[in-house]
Amino acid sequence: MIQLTNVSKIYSNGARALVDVNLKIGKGNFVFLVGPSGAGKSTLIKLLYREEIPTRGQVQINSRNLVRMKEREVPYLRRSIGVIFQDFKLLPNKTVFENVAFALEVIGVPKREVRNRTMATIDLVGLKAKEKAYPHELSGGEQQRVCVARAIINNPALLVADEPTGNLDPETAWDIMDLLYEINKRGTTVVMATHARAIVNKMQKRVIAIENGRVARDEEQGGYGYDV
Amino acid sequence: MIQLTNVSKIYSNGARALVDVNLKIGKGNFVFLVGPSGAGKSTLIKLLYREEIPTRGQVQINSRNLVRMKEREVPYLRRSIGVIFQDFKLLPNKTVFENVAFALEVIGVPKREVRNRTMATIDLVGLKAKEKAYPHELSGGEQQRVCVARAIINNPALLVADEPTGNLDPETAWDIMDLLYEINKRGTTVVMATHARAIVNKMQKRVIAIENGRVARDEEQGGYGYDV
Amino acid sequence: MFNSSGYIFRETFNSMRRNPWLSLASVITVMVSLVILGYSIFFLANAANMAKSFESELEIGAFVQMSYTPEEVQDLKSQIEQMPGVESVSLVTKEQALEDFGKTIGGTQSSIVSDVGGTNPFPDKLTVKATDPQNVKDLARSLETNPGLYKIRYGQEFVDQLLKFTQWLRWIGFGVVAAFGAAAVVLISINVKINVFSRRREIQIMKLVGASNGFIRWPFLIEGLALGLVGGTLAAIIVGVGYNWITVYVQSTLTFLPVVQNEVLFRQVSVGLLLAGMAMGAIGSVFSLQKFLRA
Amino acid sequence: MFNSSGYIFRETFNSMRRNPWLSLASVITVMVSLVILGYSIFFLANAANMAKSFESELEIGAFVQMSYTPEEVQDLKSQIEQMPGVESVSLVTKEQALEDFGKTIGGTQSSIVSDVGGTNPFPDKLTVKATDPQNVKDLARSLETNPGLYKIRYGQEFVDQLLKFTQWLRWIGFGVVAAFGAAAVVLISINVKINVFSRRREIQIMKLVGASNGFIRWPFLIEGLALGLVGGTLAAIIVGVGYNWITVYVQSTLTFLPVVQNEVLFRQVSVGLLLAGMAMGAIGSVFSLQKFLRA
Ligand SMILES: Nc1ncnc2c1ncn2[C@@H]1O[C@H](COP(=O)(O)OP(=O)(O)OP(=O)(O)O)[C@@H](O)[C@H]1O
Ligand SMILES: Nc1ncnc2c1ncn2[C@@H]1O[C@H](COP(=O)(O)OP(=O)(O)OP(=O)(O)O)[C@@H](O)[C@H]1O
Ligand SMILES: [Mg+2]
Ligand SMILES: [Mg+2]
Repeated sequence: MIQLTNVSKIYSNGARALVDVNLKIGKGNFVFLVGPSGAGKSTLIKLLYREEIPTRGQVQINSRNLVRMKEREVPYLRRSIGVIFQDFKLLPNKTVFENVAFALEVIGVPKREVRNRTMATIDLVGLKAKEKAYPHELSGGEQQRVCVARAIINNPALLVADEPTGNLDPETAWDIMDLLYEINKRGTTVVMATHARAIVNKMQKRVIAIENGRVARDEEQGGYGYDV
Repeated sequence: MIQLTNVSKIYSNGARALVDVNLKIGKGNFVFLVGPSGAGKSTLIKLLYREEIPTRGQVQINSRNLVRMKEREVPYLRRSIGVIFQDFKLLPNKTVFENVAFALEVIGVPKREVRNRTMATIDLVGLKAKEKAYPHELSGGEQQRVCVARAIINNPALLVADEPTGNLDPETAWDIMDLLYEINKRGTTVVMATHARAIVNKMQKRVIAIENGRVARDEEQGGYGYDV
Repeated sequence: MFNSSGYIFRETFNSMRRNPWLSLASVITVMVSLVILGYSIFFLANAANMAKSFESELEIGAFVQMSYTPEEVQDLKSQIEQMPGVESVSLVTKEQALEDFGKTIGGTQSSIVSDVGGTNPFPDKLTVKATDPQNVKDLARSLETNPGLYKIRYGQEFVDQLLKFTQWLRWIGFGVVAAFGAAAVVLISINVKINVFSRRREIQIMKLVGASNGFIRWPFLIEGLALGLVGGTLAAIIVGVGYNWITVYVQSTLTFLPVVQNEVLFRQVSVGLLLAGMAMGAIGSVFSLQKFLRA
Repeated sequence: MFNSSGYIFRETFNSMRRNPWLSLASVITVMVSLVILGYSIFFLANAANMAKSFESELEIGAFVQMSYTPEEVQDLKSQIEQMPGVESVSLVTKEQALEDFGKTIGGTQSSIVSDVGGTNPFPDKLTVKATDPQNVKDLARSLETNPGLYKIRYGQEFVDQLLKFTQWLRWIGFGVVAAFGAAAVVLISINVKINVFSRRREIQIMKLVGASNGFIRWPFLIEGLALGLVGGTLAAIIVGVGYNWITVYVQSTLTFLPVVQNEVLFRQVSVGLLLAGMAMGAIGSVFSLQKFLRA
C-alpha cells in the first residue's frame, strides 16, 4: 500500500530530516515508528499525507505517486487518510463537535448522518460531556482525543498517528490503542510514531526504528528496543 | 512554600476542574502530580503561576497571597517561577535562542551575560545545533526541550512542569529528568504533572494523585499507582 | 457543493459571530471608502452641472447701427435668429437703454432727453445666445461680418478662461473619484488580507483535513459579500441622507448655487454603492485567499 | 528599562522584518489618511482665502450731487476717507464717466457731448471700500446721511449671500477636515488593533514568562512611531509635491483663481503631518494594546 523509494528530505534551512529511506508497508499492516527526538518520524509521516514533498525519491500510496500528484488531487488523497497530528491541529474557533464533524462536512456527508456519526465517534474517545467546548477549554489529553476522533471518523483506508498518546495517562492511552487496534482489524493500515515503550512492547507489531533520518531497524513483532 | 487552602476552580463554561483542594508543598520538595486525562492537574499548575485564579479558596506561595495580588505584581511572581507548559507556548516569531533568552531579557540581564547563559542552557537540553531554528522548524520533542530550557534558565525558586516529557523518547526524557533532579538538589522546588509511569516509579518522590478535581492520594516516595 | 450549503452559511455566520471585531473593521473600511466614493460622484455631478450653468450664461452683445429704423432692427433680429447655432436673440431698444441709464444716474427719462438736447445717444443692442457655449467664438466672428452690427462683444478672455475652468473642474472631479476609488481598493484588500492572514493557520488545518480550495473559499466569499453589502448599505444611507441634507441647506440659503438633485442619479449611486460594496468584499476575499490556498 | 533598550530596538526591527506585510498596511493607512487630511487643510486654506478675496471686492458706490464743484467733490472725498471703517475712496469724475460711456457705445467724447447738446449728463461717482466687509452695510447707512451723496449702492442681497457663501465654504472646509481626521483615526486604530489581535497569543506568552506591561508595550510603541513616521513622511511628500503641481498648473491656466502659496503654511503642514503620523502610530499602538495587556 505504501512504498517509499530512496526518499530524502532536506528542509529549506538545511536540516537533513530523512536520508535515503526505503520502505514498504502492506495493506492492513500495523506499524510502529520509533526513534529518538528529532530522528525524522514526523517528517516521514508528513510525506504520507503530502504536507511535505521529498527532496529526492518517490512516495507511493496505492500506486499513486504523491510527488507528481496535481495540486487539486491532494484533497482527495487526504480524505482517504486519517491523521492524528502531534500538535493536534484543532480548529480554534470550532467546538469539539464541529471539529470532528468537519472531516465529514468536507466530503459532503448529509447533515443528519454527520450528526449521528460525529456523536458516536466523540463517545468512542470518551468526550461526550465536552461536545460543546472549544479547544482552548480542553485539557491536553482531551484535545488529543478530539484529534483522534476526527482522524478515525471517516473509516480511512490509512491512519497515520503521530504520538497519539503523548498527553494521555496510561489507562486512557490503552483505550485509544484498543480503538486503533479495532480499526486496524477492520482493514485500515495504521502507521504510528510513538515514544510509548510499554505500548510498543506489548502490542508485538512491526517496529521501524529511525535514527538520524535513516531506517536503523525494521522488525516484525518487535519491541521498543532502546534500553535506558 | 506552596499552600492551597480549600481551593475550587469552576471554569466559566461550568467545568469543575478542582474541588476543595488542600495542599502544602515545602521548600525544596520534588512532587509528582498524576491522574487521568482531564483530572485537573494543569488547572492546579496554572493556579501556581496565576494564569488562573481560583473560584474559591486561597493560593499562597512564600506567604504571598496570589488571589489578592495586584496586577502589576504578577510579572515579578512569574519571574521567580519557571514553567514548562504542556503546549510549550513558544514565541513563534523568535528563534530557539531568542525564545530562551527572552526569560533573561525580561528581567534586564546584561546582553553579554544573556548570550553566555542562553547558549549554556540550550546546550544542556541538547539543542545546540538548532539555536537559529524557529519553533515551526523543530520536531515536537525539540520544541518541548526549548520550553524546558526557558523554564530553567533563571534558576527559579519554583519550577512547575506540565507533562515535560510527553513528546520525548525515553532516553531524552531521562536526560531531562536528570536535569530537573539536579536543579531540585540545588534547592529549587519542583512540581511536575506527568503520565510517565516509569519515571514516577523510578524517582521515588512524593506523589499527589488527582481525580475529578479532588486529591485522591498523597504519598511520600510513592509510585504512579494506576494499574493497567 | 449542494450537500454542504448548510455548512457554508453556518460557517459564514459563525465566523462573523466569533470575530465580530474583524467583521466590524471590514464593514467600516468598506463604508468609509464608499462614502468617499459616493460624495466624490456627487461632487463630480455638481462640478459638471455648475460648469454647464456658467457656460450657458455666455452670450454675445452687439450694437445696431444708429441709422437703422425699428423695422430694420426687427428684420436684423429675425435674420440672426435663423442663423445656425443661435439659441435666442433678445433686443434692448435705444429707448429702454435711455430709461435704464436714467434710472442709474437718478433722473427721469424726459429730464435726461431734455438734458441731452432732445436726441437719444444710445444705440439699439442685440443679445445673442449660442446653442453650445463652445461655438460662441465662431458665432461672434460671423456676426462681425454683418454690416448692420458693430462693437461685437463676448468677453473673449473670459470665455477662454471659463472653458478652461470648467474643464479643470471636471478633471478634479475625475481625479478625486479615481484617487479615492484606488484608496478604497487598497484599504479593503489590506483589510481582507489581514483577515485571511490572521486565519492562515485555520486554513492550513482545513486543507490538511482534506478540504478543497472551493470548500474553504465559499464561506470567505459569502462573508465578504455579506460584509460588503452591509458596508455598502451604510455608505448609501450616509451619502443619501447627507447629500439630501446638504442640498436642502444650500437651496434655502445659497439660492444662486445650482445644486444637482436628480432622482435617477440618486438611485443609480445608491445601487452602485451596494454593488460596489459586495464586489469589493467578494473579490477582496477571493484574491487575498489565493496565496494562502496555494501553499 | 535601560538594560533592555537593545532588546527593544532589535524587537521592533524584527517585528517589522517578520511581518513586512502588516507593516506595509499600517504605513499605507497612515499615509492615505494623512494625505486626505493634508489636502483638506489646503482646501480649507484656499476656501478661506477665496472667501476673503471675494469679500475684499465688496465696495459701496455713491453719486455726488450734480451741483458740487470739483473742489467740493475733493473735500467730500477726503472727508469720507477720514470716516472710521473706511479703507479707501476712489473717484470717477463725470468727465471719465462720459468718456467710458463713449467707448461703450462707440463714439468719441466730443461727438457725444455735442450729441448731448454740450452738457454732460453724468454725475461724479465715489467708490468706498470698507476695512472689514462685515461693516459694509453700516458704512452705507452712514453715507446715506451725507447730504452731498445720493443713490448709494452696495448690492445688499449680493453681500448677504456672499457672506453666507463664504461662511458656508469655511464650514465645508472644517467639515472635510473633521470627517477625514475621524476616518483616519478609525482606520488606524482598526489597523493597530488587528496587528495586536493577530499577536495576542504572543503577548499572552510574554506575560506568562514574566514580562511586565511596559516591557511588552515598548516595542509596539516604537514600531508604531516608526511606521507612523514613514507614513507621515510619504504623506507630506505626496501632499507637498501634489499641491505644488496643482498651484503651478492653476496659476498658469486659471489666472483669475486666487491660490494660496504660503511657505510658512507649507512647512507647518509638512511638519504637522509627520507629527500626526507618529502620534497616530504611537497612540494607536498603546491604546489598542491596553485591552490585551489587562487580560
Ligand atoms: N519545517 C521544518 N523546517 C526545518 N527543519 C525541520 C522542520 N521540521 C522538522 N525539522 C527538523 O528535521 C528533523 C526531524 O524532525 P521530525 O519532526 O521529523 O522529528 P521526530 O522524529 O518527529 O521527533 P519528535 O519525536 O521529537 O517529534 C529535526 O531535526 C527537526 O529540527
Ligand atoms: N479554559 C478552560 N475552560 C473551561 N474548561 C476547562 C478549561 N481548561 C480546562 N478545562 C476543563 O477542566 C478540566 C481539567 O482540565 P485540566 O487541563 O486541568 O486537566 P489535566 O489534568 O491537565 O488533563 P490532561 O492530563 O489531559 O492534560 C477538564 O475537564 C477540562 O475540560
Ligand atoms: Mg515528531
Ligand atoms: Mg494537562
